[in-house]
Amino acid sequence: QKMTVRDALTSGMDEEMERDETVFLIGEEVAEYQGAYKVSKGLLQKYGAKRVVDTPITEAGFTGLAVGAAFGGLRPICEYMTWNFSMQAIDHIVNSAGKIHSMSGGKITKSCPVVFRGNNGAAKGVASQHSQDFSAWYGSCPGLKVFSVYDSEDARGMMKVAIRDNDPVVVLENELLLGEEFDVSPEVLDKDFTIEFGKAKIMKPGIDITIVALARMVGESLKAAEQLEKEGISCEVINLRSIRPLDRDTVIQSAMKTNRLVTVEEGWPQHGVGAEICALIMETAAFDYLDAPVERVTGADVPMPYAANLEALCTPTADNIYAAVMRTMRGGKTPDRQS
Amino acid sequence: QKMTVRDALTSGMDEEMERDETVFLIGEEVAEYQGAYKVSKGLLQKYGAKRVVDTPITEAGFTGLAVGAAFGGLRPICEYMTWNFSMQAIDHIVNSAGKIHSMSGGKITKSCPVVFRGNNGAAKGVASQHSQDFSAWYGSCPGLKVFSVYDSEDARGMMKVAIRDNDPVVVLENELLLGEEFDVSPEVLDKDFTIEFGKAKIMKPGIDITIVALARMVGESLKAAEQLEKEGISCEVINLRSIRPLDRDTVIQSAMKTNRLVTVEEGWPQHGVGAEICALIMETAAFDYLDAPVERVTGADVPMPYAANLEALCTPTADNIYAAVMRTMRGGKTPDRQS
Amino acid sequence: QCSTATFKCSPTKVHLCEHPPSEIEITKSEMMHYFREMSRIRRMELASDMLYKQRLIRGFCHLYDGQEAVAMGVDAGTRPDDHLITAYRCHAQQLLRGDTMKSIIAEMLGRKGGAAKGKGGSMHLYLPEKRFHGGNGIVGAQVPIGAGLAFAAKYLGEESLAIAMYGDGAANQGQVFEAANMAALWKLPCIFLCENNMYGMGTSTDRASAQNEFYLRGAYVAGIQCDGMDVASSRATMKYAADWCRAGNGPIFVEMKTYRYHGHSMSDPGKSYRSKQEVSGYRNEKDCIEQVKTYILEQKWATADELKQIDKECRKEVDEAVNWAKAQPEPDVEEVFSDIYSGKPPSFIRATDYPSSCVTSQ
Amino acid sequence: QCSTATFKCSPTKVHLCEHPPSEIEITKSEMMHYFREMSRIRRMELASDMLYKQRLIRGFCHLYDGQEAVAMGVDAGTRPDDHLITAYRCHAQQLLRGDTMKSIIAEMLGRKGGAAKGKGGSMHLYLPEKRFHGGNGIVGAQVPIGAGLAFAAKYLGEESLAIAMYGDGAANQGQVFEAANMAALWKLPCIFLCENNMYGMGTSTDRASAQNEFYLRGAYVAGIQCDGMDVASSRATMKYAADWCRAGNGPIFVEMKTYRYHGHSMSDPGKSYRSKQEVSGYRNEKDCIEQVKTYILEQKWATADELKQIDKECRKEVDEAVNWAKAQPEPDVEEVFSDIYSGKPPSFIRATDYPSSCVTSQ
Ligand SMILES: Cc1ncc(C[n+]2csc(CCOP(=O)(O)OP(=O)(O)O)c2C)c(N)n1
Ligand SMILES: Cc1ncc(C[n+]2csc(CCOP(=O)(O)OP(=O)(O)O)c2C)c(N)n1
Ligand SMILES: [Mg+2]
Ligand SMILES: [Mg+2]
Repeated sequence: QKMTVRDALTSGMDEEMERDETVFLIGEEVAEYQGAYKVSKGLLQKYGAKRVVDTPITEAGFTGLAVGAAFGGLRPICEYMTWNFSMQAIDHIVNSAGKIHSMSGGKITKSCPVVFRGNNGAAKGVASQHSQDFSAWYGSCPGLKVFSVYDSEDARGMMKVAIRDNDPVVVLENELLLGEEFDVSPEVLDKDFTIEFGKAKIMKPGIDITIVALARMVGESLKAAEQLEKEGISCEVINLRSIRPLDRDTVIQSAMKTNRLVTVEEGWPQHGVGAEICALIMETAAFDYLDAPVERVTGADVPMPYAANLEALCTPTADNIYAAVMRTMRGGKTPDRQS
Repeated sequence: QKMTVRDALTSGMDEEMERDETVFLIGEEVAEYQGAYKVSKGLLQKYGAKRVVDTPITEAGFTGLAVGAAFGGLRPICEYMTWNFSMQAIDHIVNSAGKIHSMSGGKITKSCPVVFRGNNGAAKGVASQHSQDFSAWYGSCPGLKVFSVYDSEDARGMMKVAIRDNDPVVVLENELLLGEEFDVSPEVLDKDFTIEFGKAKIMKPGIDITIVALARMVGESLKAAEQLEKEGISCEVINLRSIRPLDRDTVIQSAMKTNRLVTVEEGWPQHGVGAEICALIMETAAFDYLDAPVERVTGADVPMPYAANLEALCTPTADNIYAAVMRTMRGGKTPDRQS
Repeated sequence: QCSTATFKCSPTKVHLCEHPPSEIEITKSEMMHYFREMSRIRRMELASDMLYKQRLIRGFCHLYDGQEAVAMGVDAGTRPDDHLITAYRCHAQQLLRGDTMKSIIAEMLGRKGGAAKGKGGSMHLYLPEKRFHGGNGIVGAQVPIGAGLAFAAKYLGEESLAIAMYGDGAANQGQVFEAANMAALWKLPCIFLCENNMYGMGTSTDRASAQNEFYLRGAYVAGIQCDGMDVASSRATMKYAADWCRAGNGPIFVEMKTYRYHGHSMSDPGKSYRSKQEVSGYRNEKDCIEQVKTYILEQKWATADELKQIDKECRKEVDEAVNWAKAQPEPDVEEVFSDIYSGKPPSFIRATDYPSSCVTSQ
Repeated sequence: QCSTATFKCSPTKVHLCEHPPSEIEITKSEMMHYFREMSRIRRMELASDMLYKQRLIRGFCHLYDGQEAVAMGVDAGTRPDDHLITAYRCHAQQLLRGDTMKSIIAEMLGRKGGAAKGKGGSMHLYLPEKRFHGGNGIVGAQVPIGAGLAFAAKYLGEESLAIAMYGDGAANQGQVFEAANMAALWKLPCIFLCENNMYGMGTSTDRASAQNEFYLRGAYVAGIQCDGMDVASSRATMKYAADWCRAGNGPIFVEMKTYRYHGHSMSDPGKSYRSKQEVSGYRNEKDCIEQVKTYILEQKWATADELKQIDKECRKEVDEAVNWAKAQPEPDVEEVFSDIYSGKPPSFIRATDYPSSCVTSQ
């Protein structure tokens, strides 16, 4: 059976709202408009305005309100039309929600069961203010759990576990993936299907090189892997899924098996997810197994330009991954390595 | 001659305000209170309320206002009592200031000459909401320049170049360093002393191992280096100074010389500055020169607790650096390496 | 020499200030200018609609048709050296402050000759040399920036003021209140101008704002509400507000009631949250360009044919601009690494293909 | 059985609502309770001052002495199941909601037996089981959280409401207005309670707020201003406000005029921005505990000696709590890795000494 990521997100929310009356959805245009990207389609009709709440365009305010509602016994799903706008609310996500369990010495026992979710990263032609990737920022904050959605299985599983969890969870979705269809097994369609925090998924096993990717870049990596397979290079593609906690073991094990690794993310490079993976390899036994240095494929280190040709240059593609894998297969010692 | 970091910051602002009438200071308690940490002491008396402006406690508002004032032809110095509170204003720093030059295709020719500054990272006993280190976050954003202050030379030089620069500059100071005295040369006291963006400083040359540090951790690294020197290990200590742009060359050259490297930062580990340095080494010629994997010393991966003993455990010390250097000197292959 | 007539403005509501004059003198040449400029905007927006449907404009595109009398009133009621800033719905302001249609349309197409070299797109138009500061994609963000422009004008001892335009949806943003507080405390010459087009994206004002008389939202700050579909009213109100600021009274809130004909952005059909009748009602009974036409015809300042001719000229200008823009090349690929900083570029800028990164020897 | 008297409340100012009753009946036992509780707070704060000076309390410490009648009035005028949240100046609320002095002082000392196991310190006290939600170090942040608590109460069909306390400085934060808008739109039972102690840190209200009558700051929301140094007034006002919310009228703004005797925090001597006379004026003429004393003595509900005795008991309680807290050990060092998540801990938590990181097999 096939399901779009959008439907996976919607059904995940729907089933959890059905399961638990304290779950509600709050955000801009989530109700009458059915979601700016139609992710909440039908929920207002099914659950009414009490549980599907359109807000004013006041991210700081409604995020704080969602946190308070959680302290008051509810399980809010707090949608950002896109994560770009979460910068107006980031103080509440990090300081009010993320730190509360620790700050209270665990006294706020239920922690803060809010799911913060929405589209992350670049869409098409929306320019720099609307194209930022927040994986690394939120992923750096202890107290938050951070999921990055690639396919429909991810979407359903993450949504459900995030809603049921008592800690604040950041779910990073991607506009460009919403309409994509993926196969889903009956297991995924189960009402209790969840995905574990802190567990990556090996999307394709391989023996020559490991590609660690997240979000839309998982798809690009699979594309590159397919091409590489034809040329006799067997890639193991890992969908990171959980940025925090990070699945160190899966990455390390894979690197120790393939002895080569490339990371792929669409965010800015500096202090990114790829950097963390490099450091992780550096610091662990995997280092000794490397046959070539790890290479990162990342978004270009510039604010996203609008023009289509420039935009394309700023977003990693299967070609970039292919090239990085090829360089790494050659030991990374090509003359094109920069100082 | 000796000078505290506080006096270095104050004199840097003072001289630039004297030099250029369009420079003004805005922030909470900067005027009548003389600065919450007395960094603006005397400036109100000298320049009057027009140029030293106390604001309401509205970080989003006064940051936006500072950005607008810059567009209108002024050179605001926008102080955050601590950078923790900048989370209420981060949208303006990143989106309104950092991206404007790019978004306008360079049409906003003067870009956005605001200096955003204040205390960054943990002080003593102020708990998690007041102890966050923002080096990695701001350092990840193209369009921003990001300085991290260690000593009085840094403070004066960075403040002056930041104020004179047309791009938005983030200056990360540190409360615990404000009262520390450092030697300053006559050159540093010159009214036109500046520090280059994108240039690190070798604080102490050495041959056996490189320690790359920033902010207060430079001091801890120097302490560790002194101890290690006694034991016959010669450390090269690099003060990163400019987090963005990052001085790749100095780090790479040093690593290629010493063949060993330890990074030290007080921020959270994941997606941190140390991670970026690891990735940088991975990706460049320096990798081939490594005699041991790079190790990171970082803040503990937890929200900062209040209790003195726990707090001490979360903040890297010279001892931690010493231990990391020792492990790295032994090739990093000690049984204590975790997977 | 130049014929002049007196026009009745639509009624205003006021708060802590007097009513703007209920009548206003407008010269023939001024009114003809309004007609032409408003027609230019309308035609440009309709062309943008086409270009979007042809997938030549990408991403977000927020059109201004219906609201022309607001931008026109701002232009007519204030001075060219007054600072102006608005949100993403910014095409009209850019045009009125003097940019060419070619430059604007090329920007929307993401071409080299665009106002921002194709890097900003529809939401990010700027004309800093004419004191138009954009174009901001983040709802509400331009409002404290506007207060900062007023701060700078006052600091520098200029006579100029700042106009910060924002929508009814943006009006709820906390930073509007933070900005208003500072502007009032420091008597900044700032007009906080709310374009109330009745909807945020799809949320009507009564569902988003507990108080949806936006001229009252400054609370302790003076405010005026006027008809934003009538250029005589919007001009008179802006003139009054500008005089208020220039007299040293500090900020003022202005609400202009207006209507957008298109959906919120091109991806919004604009139908689910409002009725067809509502849209056609505005179009047929309140259209701002039709009103200007009526004014002109009543004064016999031009014939219907002459006005049609002007509209034709506007259409021609648009067509030419579109053709020109389409013929413009995309930005050079090296442009991806430029304009990040106004100062010296960093020695290394990473590309998605690592070996293609930009390395500058320092 | 229990003697009761009628007390005149200080005059109030109101906006879009009626005045709270100008007289209030208070029983002897209630008034004696207020005296004891307010004395406990006062004594605890004075002890904290000492502990800070002895460097046993570290970092920031914001004392409540002077403002006791506000917290007392909140407690007396609302119900125990009403949600309460405030800022970092939170010792009194924690005590009144039922935590022990031992727990509070141990927390300030960063000891194991502290309210938050020593992890939060002075600014981060919580008693969730008694619906006190802290304690927040970020100015203004607690206000929309308070609105969220009201949202939850309403959603769950409870009779309870939420009280969000904030300072005159915080009153300018945009998120207060964002919260008020949603609360008014959705008729949330929320009392936005501004403790106007006349200063932010060192900035007086007239330099920070263009409108410093804070009961008016909700603008389109009802508001009451009362004397926050008089517990009769603060109780009566809170009662009125709570009834207002419980009647389904939505939110209400309450401003209580009060005064803090200490500097903003322990690192502020509190002298540069206000005069000695101002401080002593409040202490000598308006002190809230002295007023309660007078009430009691006038009613002959107790003698001066009896009151002294109570105060002594409070002092003793404080001394015992301090001694107990000092004797408490620091938290166990393993605690550094706990309480990050309420769920399963991550398999790896990095320490500053990498090999000492916390590894949990999954
Ligand atoms: C902070 C933020 N939140 C959400 C958005 C998405 N968004 C863009 S425009 C818009 C509606 C704004 O309505 P209004 O202020 O009335 O302006 P109008 O579009 O009607 O001119 C929304 C929700 C955004 N750009 N920024
Ligand atoms: C967002 C933010 N900005 C600045 C601070 C630093 N700060 C802490 S308390 C305070 C003054 C607050 O004054 P007020 O709201 O009147 O409360 P009071 O302390 O008088 O009770 C400031 C500026 C902070 N904690 N959070
Ligand atoms: Mg609108
Ligand atoms: Mg105060």
